[in-house]
Amino acid sequence: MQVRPVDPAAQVSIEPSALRDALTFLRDEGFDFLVFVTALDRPAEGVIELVYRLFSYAARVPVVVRVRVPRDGGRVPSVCDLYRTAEWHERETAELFGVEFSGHPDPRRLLLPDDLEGYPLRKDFTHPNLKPLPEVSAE
Amino acid sequence: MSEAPAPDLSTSDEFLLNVGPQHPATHGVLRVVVTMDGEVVKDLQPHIGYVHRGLEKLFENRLYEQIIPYTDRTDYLSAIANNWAYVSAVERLLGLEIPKKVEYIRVLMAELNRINSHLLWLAAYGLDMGAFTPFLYAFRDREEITVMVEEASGGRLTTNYFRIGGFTRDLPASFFPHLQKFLRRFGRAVDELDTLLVENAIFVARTRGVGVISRERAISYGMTGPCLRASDAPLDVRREMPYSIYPSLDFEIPAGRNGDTWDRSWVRIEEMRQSLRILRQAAEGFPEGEHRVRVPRNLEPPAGEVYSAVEGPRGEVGFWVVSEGGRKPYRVKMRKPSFSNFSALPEILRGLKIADLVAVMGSLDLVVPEIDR
Amino acid sequence: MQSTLHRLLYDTGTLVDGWRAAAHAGWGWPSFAVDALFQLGWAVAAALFLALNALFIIWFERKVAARMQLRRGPNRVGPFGLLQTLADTGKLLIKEDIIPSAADRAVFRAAPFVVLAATFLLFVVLPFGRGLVAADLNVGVVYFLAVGGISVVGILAGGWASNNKYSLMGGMRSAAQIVSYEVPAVLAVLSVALLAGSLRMGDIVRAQPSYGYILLQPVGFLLFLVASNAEINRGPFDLPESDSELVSGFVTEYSAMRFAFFFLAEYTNLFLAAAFATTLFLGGWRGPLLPPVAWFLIKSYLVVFVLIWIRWTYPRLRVDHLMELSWKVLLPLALLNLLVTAVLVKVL
Amino acid sequence: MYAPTPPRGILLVLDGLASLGKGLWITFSAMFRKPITVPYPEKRVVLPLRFRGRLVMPLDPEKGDNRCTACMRCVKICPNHSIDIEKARGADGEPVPKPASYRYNLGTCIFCNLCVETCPFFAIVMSDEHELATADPSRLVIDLAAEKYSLGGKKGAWWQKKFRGEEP
Repeated sequence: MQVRPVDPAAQVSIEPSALRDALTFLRDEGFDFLVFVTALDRPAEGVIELVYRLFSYAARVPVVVRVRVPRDGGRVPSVCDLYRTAEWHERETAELFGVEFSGHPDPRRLLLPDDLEGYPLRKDFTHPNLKPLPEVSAE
Repeated sequence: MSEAPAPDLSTSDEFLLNVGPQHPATHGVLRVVVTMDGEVVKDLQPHIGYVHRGLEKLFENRLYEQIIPYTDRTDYLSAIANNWAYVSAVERLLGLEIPKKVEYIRVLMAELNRINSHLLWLAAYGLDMGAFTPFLYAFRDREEITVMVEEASGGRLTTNYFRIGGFTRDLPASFFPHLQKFLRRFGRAVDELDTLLVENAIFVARTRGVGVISRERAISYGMTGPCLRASDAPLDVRREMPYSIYPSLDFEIPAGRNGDTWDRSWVRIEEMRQSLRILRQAAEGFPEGEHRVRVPRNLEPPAGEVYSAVEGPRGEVGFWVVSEGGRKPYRVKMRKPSFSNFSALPEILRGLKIADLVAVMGSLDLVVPEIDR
Repeated sequence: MQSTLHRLLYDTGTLVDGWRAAAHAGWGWPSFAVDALFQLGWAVAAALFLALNALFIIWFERKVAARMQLRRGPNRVGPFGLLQTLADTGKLLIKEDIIPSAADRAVFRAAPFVVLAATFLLFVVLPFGRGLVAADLNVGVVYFLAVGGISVVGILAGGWASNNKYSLMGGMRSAAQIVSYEVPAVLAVLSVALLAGSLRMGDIVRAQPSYGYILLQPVGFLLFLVASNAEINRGPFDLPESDSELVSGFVTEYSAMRFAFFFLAEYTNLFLAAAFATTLFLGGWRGPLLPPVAWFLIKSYLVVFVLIWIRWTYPRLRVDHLMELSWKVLLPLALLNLLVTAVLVKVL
Repeated sequence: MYAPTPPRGILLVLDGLASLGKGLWITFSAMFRKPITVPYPEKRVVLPLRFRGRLVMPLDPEKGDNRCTACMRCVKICPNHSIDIEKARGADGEPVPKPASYRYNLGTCIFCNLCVETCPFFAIVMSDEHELATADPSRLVIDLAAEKYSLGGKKGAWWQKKFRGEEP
């Protein structure tokens, strides 16, 4: 996964266990705005890569924190108490990618119906209603 | 969307009230389960996802060009802002240099869109508060904008105007005469709406001091846009992460003092006036030049990732696009303002009255498809 | 000798009394039967007026609201859309009458009729013209206020019987609101009664100077207008219905004809509030040239226009503000007004 | 204007009453303005040239036929596969650059205009037809090639203008 960050944001990759410490540190350093939490599925490497994007209103700089967890049984600590907005973002990420946020106060599904199986944003997700566009050849 | 544990109703005077999914105040399909004690809101539990369409999954399956019309439909009131956020993300992935004229057209369109959206908010909020007349006054002015946008793009709501690299079609000849007419007239129209609704004593009594959220809490909840600025936080993507020609334009970021419902209303009214200033400047300095840059017919951005945000009418509209090469994006994450703004509702509303539920929810200016995506 | 038509228009009371006397003397019926027949005549006339008035007033409100909102309003059915309400009524009558399965059926069915009956009863004491009144009771004003309060029973019953939380809240709000605003309304009316020295509607009209009591009792008039506007549950006091909060309040579960009855009662109440204000403050049927009935209707519809105008201008009050307005503002004002009036009447 | 400290006491009351009066004046004066609505079926607004109604494939007046070459570009760009083209085949069975059928699904079309913009031959265009409701779902799939949409008639001038505006 060689990503060329077009973004000017500083990229920090850390271990899941260090996530809370890192975000606490960043928050206290002025990164008070959690822009979003999401993830990337990397099936080739067998990991889900969680992405936390922070922004500091004081310094006007963004920073991206990345955490890699295994696809099966991936688990990271919740940061709901550091950033209130993380509560919904984590619920969304949990149901779409199948990552567990331990210590989340309200780990219900947010967007998806209760009876949906699987994690839709994983690359190997299949559903009868999910049809790719037909490949068209111009001959 | 599973149920929250219900309070023990056999031993208390509390009762549950289901606001939505079909309720006049929800402006779309969302549900708020309110625990009430008489008319007082004890607690509430938002339920969303009724119009979740899995757009982010869909995007992984679409060409870069094909995504643009879908971005319209995430937030039908600010199609332009969504177009812009997405298009600029892809442009930055491609490393395109955008001509000055394109930026000017984009600013013009985005500010028209902002006024358009705020007017619709005002109209709908008037309805929420029981005043029907401002609705039609707002629609009168909104119609002028919609016509201008329609002349340029062909669409009224789902404009699908922006393209990667510029525009397919330049602004039509009729655009600037219409804009001038609008600029001449609209200042008075805003004042009229301001007097009729926002300055009205009944409205002020219902909104001032109601639904207060502090600056710290608002930022912690990830609130952006007018909802954040009402809490004495003049923070705006146009200033904090400057893009396009905004640094060269002269405008103010209005900010409220108390973070209450009235401040959120006032900020939007004032933003319309500021947008008007921006429109005047952009119309004055409108440059000659190309309305697009040539891009290859088959777009294949190099591998990379980019987050691009613009200030939409509801706050920070951001698209995080990850490319691994190829004609389809690897992942598109939409960062939508209503999602974060709405998540603060329980905190804002606890302890207020059922009538305040409507006032506060309306003041957050929610667009449900944007929350659910 | 004036023509019968002229007398019917300008001096209805004597004419009808003459007919009645003639009937008593000449028909040879038992006396109560003749009286009953004449009263039935009044009732039919009132019912007819109620229906026509509602048709007109709904059209009038829609047209005025439309013009205030830069719209055209109803313009399809009949000239200027005058028959639009008739078409709507027809639609409502043939719609399905839905009763929620968990509703208290008997009460649910009865509620609209209670509201409409209470409204209908008010026509008894309303003087449309000189003597053009079903019964000019000597406690007419009290009757009007007391019977007007009955409709809250119907609204509360309807809200309760629907077995819907929104309906119930609407009904409760309505009860609280009508009870609260009854007080300032009564006090405002009392000051008029003090001036006139009578509670009979006809006497009050006759006792007024040609310009009406509005100039002597401007505060009383305003108080009465606000309070009665709140009592008839119209904007900005339409909290029992408040469609954005309570969906439709007490009428949420009603449909078809029963809904139409609530609607009819609401618009008739609007007219009645205006008519009462006309009688008490604007000199009732009195006025130059035109027949008394015409003057009465013109003045009443003018007040109706003002109420419509207010409704389509303001946002809705919040429920606690509503109570505050009644108890903390209107009531002290009304008491003060009454006191000043009483002192002035004694002194002058 | 933003008033950080609202007026107090009697000033607040007067301020409030003034605001109520101003509101009444605004609605009253509106009664004497012209209505802004258009009584729709009788009167219609003039649609702008770029209006995006349903897709049509007009006949080229010079050629007497449509301009489609069945190049499939529109099929490929359509975000939700609302267009399906079947290529025509000549007498020898070889494909010829003509559509045998051009099935356009009105039910799924989102009127995004991408197909029109991508077409290299200006063969298709979004018309001003916008009253598209139908009770019969089968009418939602239209074969544009068989339709023989003509640019003449009452709308001829509008079309000519639109086409001139569209073509470089």
